[in-house]
Amino acid sequence: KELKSIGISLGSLGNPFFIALSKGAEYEAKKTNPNVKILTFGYDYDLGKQVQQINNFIAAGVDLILLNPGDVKALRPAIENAQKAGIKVIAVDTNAEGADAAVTTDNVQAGRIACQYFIDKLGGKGNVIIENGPQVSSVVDRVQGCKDAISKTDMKILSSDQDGKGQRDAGLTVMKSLLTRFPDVQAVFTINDPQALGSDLAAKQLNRNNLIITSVDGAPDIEAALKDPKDPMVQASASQDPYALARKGVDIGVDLLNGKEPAQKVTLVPSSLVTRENVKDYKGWQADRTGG
Amino acid sequence: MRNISKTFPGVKALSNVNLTIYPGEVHALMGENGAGKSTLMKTLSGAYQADPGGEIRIAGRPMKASGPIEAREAGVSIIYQELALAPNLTVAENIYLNREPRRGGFIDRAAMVAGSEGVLQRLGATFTPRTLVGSLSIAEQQMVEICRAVHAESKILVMDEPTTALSSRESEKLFAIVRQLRREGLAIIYISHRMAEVYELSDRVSVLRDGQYVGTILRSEMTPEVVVKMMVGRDLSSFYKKQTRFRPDKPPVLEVRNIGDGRRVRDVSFDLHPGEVLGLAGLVGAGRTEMARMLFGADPRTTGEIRIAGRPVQIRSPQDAIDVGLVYLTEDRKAEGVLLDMSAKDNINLMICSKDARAGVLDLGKAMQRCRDAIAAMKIRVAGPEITVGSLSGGNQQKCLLSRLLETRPMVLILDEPTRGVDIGAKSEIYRIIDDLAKGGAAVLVISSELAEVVGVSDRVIVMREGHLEGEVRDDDINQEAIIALATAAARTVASEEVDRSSAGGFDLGDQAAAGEVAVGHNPGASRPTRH
Amino acid sequence: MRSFMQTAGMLPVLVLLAILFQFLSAYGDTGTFNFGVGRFLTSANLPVVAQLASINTVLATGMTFVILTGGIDLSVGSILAVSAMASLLVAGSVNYSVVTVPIGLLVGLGFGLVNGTLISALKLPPFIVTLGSLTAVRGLARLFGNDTTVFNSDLSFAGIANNISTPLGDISWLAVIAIVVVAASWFTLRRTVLGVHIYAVGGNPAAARLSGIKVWFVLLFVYGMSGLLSGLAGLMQAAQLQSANGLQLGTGYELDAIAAVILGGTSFVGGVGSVIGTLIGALIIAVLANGLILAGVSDVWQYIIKGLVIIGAVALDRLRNQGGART
Amino acid sequence: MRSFMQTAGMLPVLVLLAILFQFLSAYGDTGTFNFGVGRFLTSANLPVVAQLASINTVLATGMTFVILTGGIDLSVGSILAVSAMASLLVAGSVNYSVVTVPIGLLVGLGFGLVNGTLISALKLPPFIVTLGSLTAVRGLARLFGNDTTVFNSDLSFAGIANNISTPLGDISWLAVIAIVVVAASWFTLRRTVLGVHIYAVGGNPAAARLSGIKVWFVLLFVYGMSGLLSGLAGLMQAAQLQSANGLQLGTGYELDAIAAVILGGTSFVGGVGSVIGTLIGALIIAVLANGLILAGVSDVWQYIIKGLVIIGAVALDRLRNQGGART
Ligand SMILES: Nc1ncnc2c1ncn2[C@@H]1O[C@H](COP(=O)(O)OP(=O)(O)OP(=O)(O)O)[C@@H](O)[C@H]1O
Ligand SMILES: Nc1ncnc2c1ncn2[C@@H]1O[C@H](COP(=O)(O)OP(=O)(O)OP(=O)(O)O)[C@@H](O)[C@H]1O
Ligand SMILES: [Mg+2]
Ligand SMILES: [Mg+2]
Repeated sequence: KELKSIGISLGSLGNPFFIALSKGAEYEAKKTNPNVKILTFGYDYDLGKQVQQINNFIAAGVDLILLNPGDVKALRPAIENAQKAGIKVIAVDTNAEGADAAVTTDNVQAGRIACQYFIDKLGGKGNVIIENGPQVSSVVDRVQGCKDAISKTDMKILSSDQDGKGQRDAGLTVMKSLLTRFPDVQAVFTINDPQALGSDLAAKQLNRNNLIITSVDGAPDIEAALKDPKDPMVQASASQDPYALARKGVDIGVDLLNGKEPAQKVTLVPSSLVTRENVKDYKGWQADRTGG
Repeated sequence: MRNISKTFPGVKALSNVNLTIYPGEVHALMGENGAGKSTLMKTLSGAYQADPGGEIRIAGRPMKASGPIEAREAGVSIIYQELALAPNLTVAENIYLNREPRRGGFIDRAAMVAGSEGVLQRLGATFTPRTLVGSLSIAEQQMVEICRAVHAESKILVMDEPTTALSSRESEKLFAIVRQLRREGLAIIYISHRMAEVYELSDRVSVLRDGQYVGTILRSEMTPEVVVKMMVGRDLSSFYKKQTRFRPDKPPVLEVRNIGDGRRVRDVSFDLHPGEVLGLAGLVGAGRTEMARMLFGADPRTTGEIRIAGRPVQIRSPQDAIDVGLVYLTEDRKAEGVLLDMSAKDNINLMICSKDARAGVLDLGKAMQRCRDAIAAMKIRVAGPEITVGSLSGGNQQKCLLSRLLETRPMVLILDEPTRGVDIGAKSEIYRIIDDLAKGGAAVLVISSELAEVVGVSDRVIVMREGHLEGEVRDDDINQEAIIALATAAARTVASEEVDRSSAGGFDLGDQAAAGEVAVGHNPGASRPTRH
Repeated sequence: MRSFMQTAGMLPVLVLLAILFQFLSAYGDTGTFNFGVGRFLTSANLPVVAQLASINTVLATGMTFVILTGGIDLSVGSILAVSAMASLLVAGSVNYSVVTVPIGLLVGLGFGLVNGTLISALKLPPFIVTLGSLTAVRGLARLFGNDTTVFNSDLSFAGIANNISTPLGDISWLAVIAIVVVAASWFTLRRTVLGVHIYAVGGNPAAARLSGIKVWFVLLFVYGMSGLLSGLAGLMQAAQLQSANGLQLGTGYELDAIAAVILGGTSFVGGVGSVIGTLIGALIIAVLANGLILAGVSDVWQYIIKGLVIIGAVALDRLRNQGGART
Repeated sequence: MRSFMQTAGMLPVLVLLAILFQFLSAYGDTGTFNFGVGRFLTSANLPVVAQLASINTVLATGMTFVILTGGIDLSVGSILAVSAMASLLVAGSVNYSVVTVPIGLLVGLGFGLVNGTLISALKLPPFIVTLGSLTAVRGLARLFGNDTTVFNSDLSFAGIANNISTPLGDISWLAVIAIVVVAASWFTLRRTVLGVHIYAVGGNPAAARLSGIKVWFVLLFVYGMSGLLSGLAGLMQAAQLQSANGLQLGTGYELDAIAAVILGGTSFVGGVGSVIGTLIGALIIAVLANGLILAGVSDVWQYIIKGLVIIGAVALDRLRNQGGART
């Protein structure tokens, strides 16, 4: 059974991560069928909207749905409807119950290595601020991973219950207040890169230049920051590889359409840490990946 | 009602007022603007809570927990001065508002329509129960109010200036009904600024002044001088009347040549000379306001041309008119005149401030000066320049509005119902202002529905009927009969008999003509549904 | 009368859009404007549209009551979230519809009445009150679910998200519920005394008060109603998601609801409008959301077009009955 | 007069909150309510509050002009995003403030004027027009940045996000800009002809028209002003974030701006209010955002408390000058 049309529902097309995801999916899909029809939409972190999109995909009669689930569990009914209509559903970046298969970054591991970085630098001493984000599973995992790593040391977590909304501006405003509240901080972990950069700006504006800021994503803007000598505080980000995630996802999807089950339901893609040292040879989200 | 008091934040509207009304009498209540008439009635109807200490007994039974509903159950129904109708509902729905007939919990529209038809016919209204109140003219809306009150079939009926928007014929119908209700033994409280109406209807007259009860007199003791003295507290030099009619010598400053919009107004032409006061009379809906608004550029006009000081002018918007020295005083003060939330100073300077300003920046000193001067010149009773106009009485609001126009030193003034809803004292002052303006060389067009007013202030009178200019009366022919004849050419008979009665009225006061009056302006409180 | 005119005024827009999307979706698939092969006007898709519209319709109906009195309710989205949350939490322990459904409705009603009390008793501006509860209630929703997604795959009342097959094809119960709500509201507004009083309060509060109408009660009722219907919408959303997330669920829904009401020709100044109009408004919004996707319009352009259509629709209406409405 | 009373009416609330947070932050650190050790009223923190308030203040000032005429502008957040985006894109090629800054402002002004034209010329309801542009303009913002985050770490005008050291401690230029904007607006409203006309149009449009005021121009001006200031806010945001994201930047800002205006005692019906009040309103909101974090209140509770304070503040004000304002 060949792949005629594919529906892709992503967190937000405002985020290069998802652009890379869709590019990867497109590349892989075109590889199997050059004139495949691709519908790509962002649901802007609104579950209701994503459910609508899935329904619309069913109405539009796609063969395969590739989605970045707004929630691990919440989409099951919608997904089951799709499957009833004979559509295969693949979750990428975040797992989704009921999906035929899932391909995700190992977020726990990502959080762990990101925090391990400053743990090593600081010799396991000092105070940490974890700038939390919207409570979706990937974020929860990252924070979990970070906390695991820290729990093995005698570092102190000053705050982990403030929401940077996954955005620069919220990240900045929240961090400003957090830093005024805590004069003595050595390290900051944020749940994604925009928040990291927002926090970095906040610290600069408050003339706090003795922080180590790490996060998860390996987004283009953090690449720039890591390369930029003016940004000494941003030091590491546990990268995800959306392009690869998507390609793997579509690949598995096509197999499923031809009745070939994947090895295990959830394929975990490990994350690698991008630091100021190794950034020069990091293949980022916007790198031209045609040809893999 | 025994020693009723009512204090609003800042104002003591009523202090220890006593009033006794007997069944089967029409009891008139008089007083200047702001005397407290409406407030007193609102305490009776439960709209306001009187201050503790007072007591209201109806048929001997004291009325306790007083709210609109209790009052109604106690048998009080009222026509409020400012229209209390929902424009988005039908006539029937308004008449039955909060007394809706129900069938099985649901509203019974059929019954409502049937019920309202009765009253409407009884008062000879021309519209149907199903029409939207918002689409009715002010006069018709006033009728709806009256229908509602009459329909409630109560023991006490309060009418707060019910005729302000009614034409003489409609008023006549109302009077007939009032008399009939009196025969049926109702007690009727009748508030009006019109001496003649009061004289015609009432058995007794009570007068309020500044929230105080002044006294009650019987019809037999009632002469205008007495009543006026009770109202104003001083002898009022009797109603202003022009001694000599001014004969224009200079060429006209305003020349209007067959202007119109094809619908409400059809080719109207007239001249207006410097120093002249030109009266414009006509029945309600004759198109006077429409015509005036067209002159002023407030409403679109399809035909005709306007020349000012001999020069043709293009007037497409109010500011065009103001620029060429032509200003207009609206007939609807509250809806399109004063800015209630702004200070007297800002209201008075609203038009002129752009001229005084340097590079768009206000000249506060000058504004203050103008305001003080105006307050002095016009005898505006206001505590200070910064007081918000909303807290002033009708007459004083009108003076503020007038001075707003005068600050621009206009060549031509169009005053539409300049004394509508204004008490006698303020009235005669406004007349004097108009006269001074003319003496100062301005040309004034006075639109009025009070015949006596037209006769009193005008050097020359033109009359409109059904949207066109019916004719002109000048010099010694200027009298009410002549004007009525023109205005009601369609209905001479009615007019003439009205005239007879009015001469019987025998008052030499501003409202003398009331009975024979052509048409009556609507009250300032009610804003006409905007058609613009 | 006029409100009816306006209702009619929007119907053409709806039809126009439907036909347009039929062509466009056909173009998207086949590259030809072949009406026949379009995916929009199909028995498969129309139920989807109906379902998309259903939740917004319910919210917008409650909003109509409020706006008819000249008020506004910004808190509907948050109330939706909190009652979905509440019913799911309760379902965790006692999963019986006789318990969970009333809980959801009562929670909604409760918050609605709180709004109503603040507005009618303390005479606070509706905008600021409901803006406050928009924020506070959202916080509560997160608190209840202690800031995670609450999930329940065998929710007792999940059935209302299923389809029933009708002669017209399968229709979701959600759509049916929405229709029933609209019908009931129409009846309340047009056939009951309370309805007349709501219009009266919206048209001229002073007059209403002078004629002894309990204005405070009317206000309490409309905000209570809006809350109740938000609660219902919460249950509907919970049923189709079988889960609730305090942070995300229902954010921004108030704007769609208000848009539906205004598109439907209800006047902001109060006193003029109808729920039928609101229904059409909600349908227009749903048709846009679904049609643009079928037409393969990219997400970005969906924003732009949706915005322009909203403005265009009202402009068209205004141009049609010039001088008329004061929406 | 009254509007002044209300302005004053909110000052106590602001002071009260400040003192409260001083104690709470002290408690958060030391566990004792020791005023001295509190972190809120410190030369380190107050500038932070000022900066947090700055952007909302600028937006809210523009909003004040609009609401004074009885209108509303929901599109400020989107306009902020699009002009931040525009200036960043331009900076990509020509990174000179003399170019980028005017671009940002003009883009904002442009969209503001579009709103104004639709509202004053076509007489469309402001709510629906700006709701439409809220959506459409956001779409454009995403389109321009072709839907990715545009960033530029050496923006020519990034300096305005830095601090200047004053006797009172370091203050961000952003705060200074906000103050200047407020002052200029106060002058416009209170000391110029245009200001009087704005109040007049808000108070009684018909009267304004008959007094020869160009109502259409006044409306055009206020929406243009709101757009211009949104553009300025966009530049400020771009300067401090050194990036813009079409989808996320500025979402929901309109609600904070409106809240500030109403908290400041400006009346929704128009004609009553002042920008000083608005400034205080914006400060209250910023104090909440910062103070609650200093007090170590979790994000969830921040929502709840913020909501309650907004309502409480207005309620308090209403109870103080009973019968007074009709906000
Ligand atoms: N709601 C109110 N709030 C404050 N003051 C009021 C209010 N209503 C009336 N007043 C004041 O009470 C006084 C009496 O007002 P009222 O309307 O009773 O006068 P009136 O005799 O009816 O005047 P008119 O002849 O113009 O109708 C006036 O000074 C008025 O300013
Ligand atoms: N509020 C209104 N709504 C609708 N039509 C009106 C209204 N008032 C007047 N009209 C109609 O407009 C035409 C002219 O009204 P206009 O008010 O200009 O007459 P007028 O001579 O000025 O009477 P008035 O004494 O009321 O000023 C008439 O046909 C009248 O019936
Ligand atoms: Mg009165
Ligand atoms: Mg007139």
